[in-house]
Amino acid sequence: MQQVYMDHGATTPLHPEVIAVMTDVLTNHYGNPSSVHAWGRDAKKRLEEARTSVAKLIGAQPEEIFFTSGGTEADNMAILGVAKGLEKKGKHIITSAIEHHAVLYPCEVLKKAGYDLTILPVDDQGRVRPEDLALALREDTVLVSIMHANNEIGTLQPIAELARIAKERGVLFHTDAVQSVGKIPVNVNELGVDLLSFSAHKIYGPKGVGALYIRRGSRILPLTHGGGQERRRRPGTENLPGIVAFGKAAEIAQRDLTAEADRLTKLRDRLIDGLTAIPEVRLNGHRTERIPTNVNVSFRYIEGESLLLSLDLKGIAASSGSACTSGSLDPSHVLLAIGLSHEIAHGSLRLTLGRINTEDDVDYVLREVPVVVERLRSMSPLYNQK
Amino acid sequence: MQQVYMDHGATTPLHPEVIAVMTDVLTNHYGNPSSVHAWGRDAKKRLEEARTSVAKLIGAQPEEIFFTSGGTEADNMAILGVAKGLEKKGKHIITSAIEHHAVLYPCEVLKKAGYDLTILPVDDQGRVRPEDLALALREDTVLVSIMHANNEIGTLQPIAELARIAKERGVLFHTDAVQSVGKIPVNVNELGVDLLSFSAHKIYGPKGVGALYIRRGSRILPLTHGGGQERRRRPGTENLPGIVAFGKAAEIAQRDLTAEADRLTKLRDRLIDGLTAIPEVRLNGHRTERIPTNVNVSFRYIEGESLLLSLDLKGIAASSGSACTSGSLDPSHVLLAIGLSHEIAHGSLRLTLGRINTEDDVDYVLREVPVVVERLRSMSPLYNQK
Amino acid sequence: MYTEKVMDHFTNPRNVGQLENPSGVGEVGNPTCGDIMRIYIDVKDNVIQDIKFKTFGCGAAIATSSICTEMVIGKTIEEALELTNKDVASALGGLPANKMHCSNLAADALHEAIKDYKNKSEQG
Amino acid sequence: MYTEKVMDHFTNPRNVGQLENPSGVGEVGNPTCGDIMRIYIDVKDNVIQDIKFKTFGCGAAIATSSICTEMVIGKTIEEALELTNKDVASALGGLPANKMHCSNLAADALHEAIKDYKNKSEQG
Ligand SMILES: Cc1ncc(COP(=O)(O)O)c(C=O)c1O
Ligand SMILES: Cc1ncc(COP(=O)(O)O)c(C=O)c1O
Repeated sequence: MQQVYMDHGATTPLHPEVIAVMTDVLTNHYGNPSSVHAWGRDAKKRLEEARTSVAKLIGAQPEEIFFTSGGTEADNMAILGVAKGLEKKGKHIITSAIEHHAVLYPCEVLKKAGYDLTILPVDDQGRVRPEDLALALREDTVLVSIMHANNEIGTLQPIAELARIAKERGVLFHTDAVQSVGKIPVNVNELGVDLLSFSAHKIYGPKGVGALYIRRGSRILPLTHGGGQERRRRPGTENLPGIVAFGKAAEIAQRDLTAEADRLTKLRDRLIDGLTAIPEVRLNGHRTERIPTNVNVSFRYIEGESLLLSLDLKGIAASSGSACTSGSLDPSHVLLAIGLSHEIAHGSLRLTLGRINTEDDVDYVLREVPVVVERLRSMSPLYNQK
Repeated sequence: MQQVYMDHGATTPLHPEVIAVMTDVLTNHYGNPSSVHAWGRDAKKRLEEARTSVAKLIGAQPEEIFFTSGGTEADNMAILGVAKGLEKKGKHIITSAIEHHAVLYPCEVLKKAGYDLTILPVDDQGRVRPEDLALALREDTVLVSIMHANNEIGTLQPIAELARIAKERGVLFHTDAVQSVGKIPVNVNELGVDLLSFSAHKIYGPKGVGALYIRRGSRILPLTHGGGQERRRRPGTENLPGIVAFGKAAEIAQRDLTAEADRLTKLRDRLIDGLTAIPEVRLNGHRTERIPTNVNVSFRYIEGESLLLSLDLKGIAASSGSACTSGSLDPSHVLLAIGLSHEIAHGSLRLTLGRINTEDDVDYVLREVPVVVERLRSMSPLYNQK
Repeated sequence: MYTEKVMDHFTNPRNVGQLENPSGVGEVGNPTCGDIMRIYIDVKDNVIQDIKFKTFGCGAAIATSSICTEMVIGKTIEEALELTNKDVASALGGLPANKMHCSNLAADALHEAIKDYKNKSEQG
Repeated sequence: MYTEKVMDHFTNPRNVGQLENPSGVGEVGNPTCGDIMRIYIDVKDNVIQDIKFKTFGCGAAIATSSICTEMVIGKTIEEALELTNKDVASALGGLPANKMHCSNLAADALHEAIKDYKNKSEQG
């Protein structure tokens, strides 16, 4: 049976060049970068080379890159770290309704601890309105955190514009760019952001490593305390194999970005066109202001998990915003935020493309999805039309 | 030139079987354990198998193991997490003077936030006196954190006895077992601890993964917030290759423990005997209550970094508690805590053995160290005797 | 995640569909929570002669509906009323913990259908 | 970490030792902070004819002592007084930032030795 992995938004297969580099480090370069001896110096050199590659991918300086264990830690570090660092300045934070839980939940934890939290709504395509941000900013606002590309619906935010509004008011701006880095050009200076999170395993690097970009001079306190690694901002023996692999993945992402973005945009648009030809389906997210890899549609009358299971039986890997797959009782907060009813949100399907996907994969998916949808609808008590 | 890596206390080379398993996961098992589809289920299965292996190594139940990014995060999670979780019960914490910074610094951060902190002294061999702990416990004590084996001098603490004293008073007990797990038998029930930290890269596993054991029912809040992974106690896409490799390393550690401990204890004792035959040297730490892999001596009149550099030039990797290698202006707080003067502490040398070390390595070190010591002493203005 | 038995019933659900003139119809759940089960029964001589279901929901919802219909076809009303959601889950070799509550409602739907049948027969 | 030049001076330090009847001796640092440098000079006709050092300290401390002695041997007292710690570090191709303060004291030790020589000659 054909195997089609279209869940690159969840995680990506490692690039073969990344596996090669990582295996070499695992086997031959086991020193601790903090050690004085040859093994340690070798490790330190590789660590700093990787930092340079990772910095380049987002147009940053190497000393503005702080390696973490992933996107979640980077998001938490940005939000909780800035809040703690600027405690004396104020206790108001602004975010959006469609952030990843790695942003929303630390914000809610701060709220419980006495902070004021403004959650900006989004329009029906998932975009924050800049005027809403302008109105929400206050004297005591210490941080704005708005994601670059949404993980579920792929919508891109007008980050440069939003960050400019925050900057005019002297407020730090963080963006969760876990889903945009490596897929579209991301440059911290063009975006004008002060903090930016990203994660290796979304760009064909390994799981367990990410980074937080911190613009020089931004005040932020660490989440954890210990050794002097990462200039005291993130202690613990560095995950050298992971970091070096991240560096390699960053180099490859930069090298292949334009060609891949073009190729994947075409595949994405074929998928969107093919799927929206099915009756009673809607495309979620913005039609054009969206990362090249994301397709998200809702099929009326059916539920997402059974859709995923059915596709899985055909060798197709996808995801859904259905409650059954979200681990909570409610369907995706993102789909609800763009105005979907619970019922429709349950019937959502996310297909996320990547470098291993081909035209043939798209053909296969466009052949199988309608069959599965039809079968599930025929079992659905809501589908009375027939 | 002979290459002798004797810095296993800093980090260990991966076991070849661990590399094989990890490379397989990196290459073939890239699913996200949270995904519903076949790739995800495959990942989830491997994740839980690894959890079982890791749990077994310390006699725990799989559901008591929470994977982290390393020892530092596990220590921080234990200390900051319990402090937050038991805030209402009290604000007094007890630790020892020779903890790793990954324990000491979070304790100091709590102190700054208004907690009371008792730092128990140690005797001249580096042991905490149980009666000191008994006296220090108060009504409002919420946590005792005392390490199992010290990373610099290898001294083992009487954890079972200390934990019993805390338990009698209803106080949670955490131990940093980063340096003991895999080297001596460690069983959470025999030790009677409620929380225990350990780290893969110290037991021939990869850097960037560790675990915190949390006894069922212990109240602890997470440090970071996001997805539902690790039963909400530690969010973020799991570092599957690292975790599976940790599982393999744990299996191997358990399998080889007794034989390796015997073999390394002999090598250790030969090293200790050989090095303490040099004039004006002292052994740091306990002579017998010490992990099989640790040798720590201080040579009068010379400084640690130049000792390390000289050994490095001979192909020998070691470490020192000298200020020049500690990243701070003071020499090791551990050596000072066992009563060494600054001057003597600067001249310390730590050799930490591991599975790749042989009798031949020991011969080589015992041949080269006296030469290097003699040469540096001949350059030292403090060495006036001659 | 799911047992083989669950996947079997999900892939080849028994008794999907609806009955033209059912003796009783029962429905539980609602689209907000993501699960709706509707069960149609045909009762003659106090015995469930035929049964069909339609389900909107996850794999567990579909599989429990399917096996539930299989378990009660040919049974008396009294026997069918003894069937619990737990029995249904056990017959499938168990369900993931988070599915036990929200998606394991087939027996409830069956009981609703029997209630409907009883109401109708009393009226009739 | 260290430049090749540092490692060269660390491995083959020039002018290690002491002078039997030095014209002046200078010492800086203390064992608590982990660095002590002692420099012996032999001055004739206002020129440093011979120079030796003994150093307790890290690689940078030993290398700076070594190159410093090399830089001033044969120089006049005035020339030697112009030498700064920074010059010494530069001559080594630089030092790691954290070594610039605590371990880069050779010029200071030299100046102390010259002061000692001047004191002695005034008294003599
Ligand atoms: C937008 C976004 N932010 C944060 C994360 C968390 O990243 P990680 O799972 O690497 O911690 C993800 C991925 O799951 C994501 O898509
Ligand atoms: C006793 C002890 N605790 C904690 C740590 C920190 O572990 P890691 O570097 O894996 O975060 C170490 C190792 O450096 C250690 O030796």
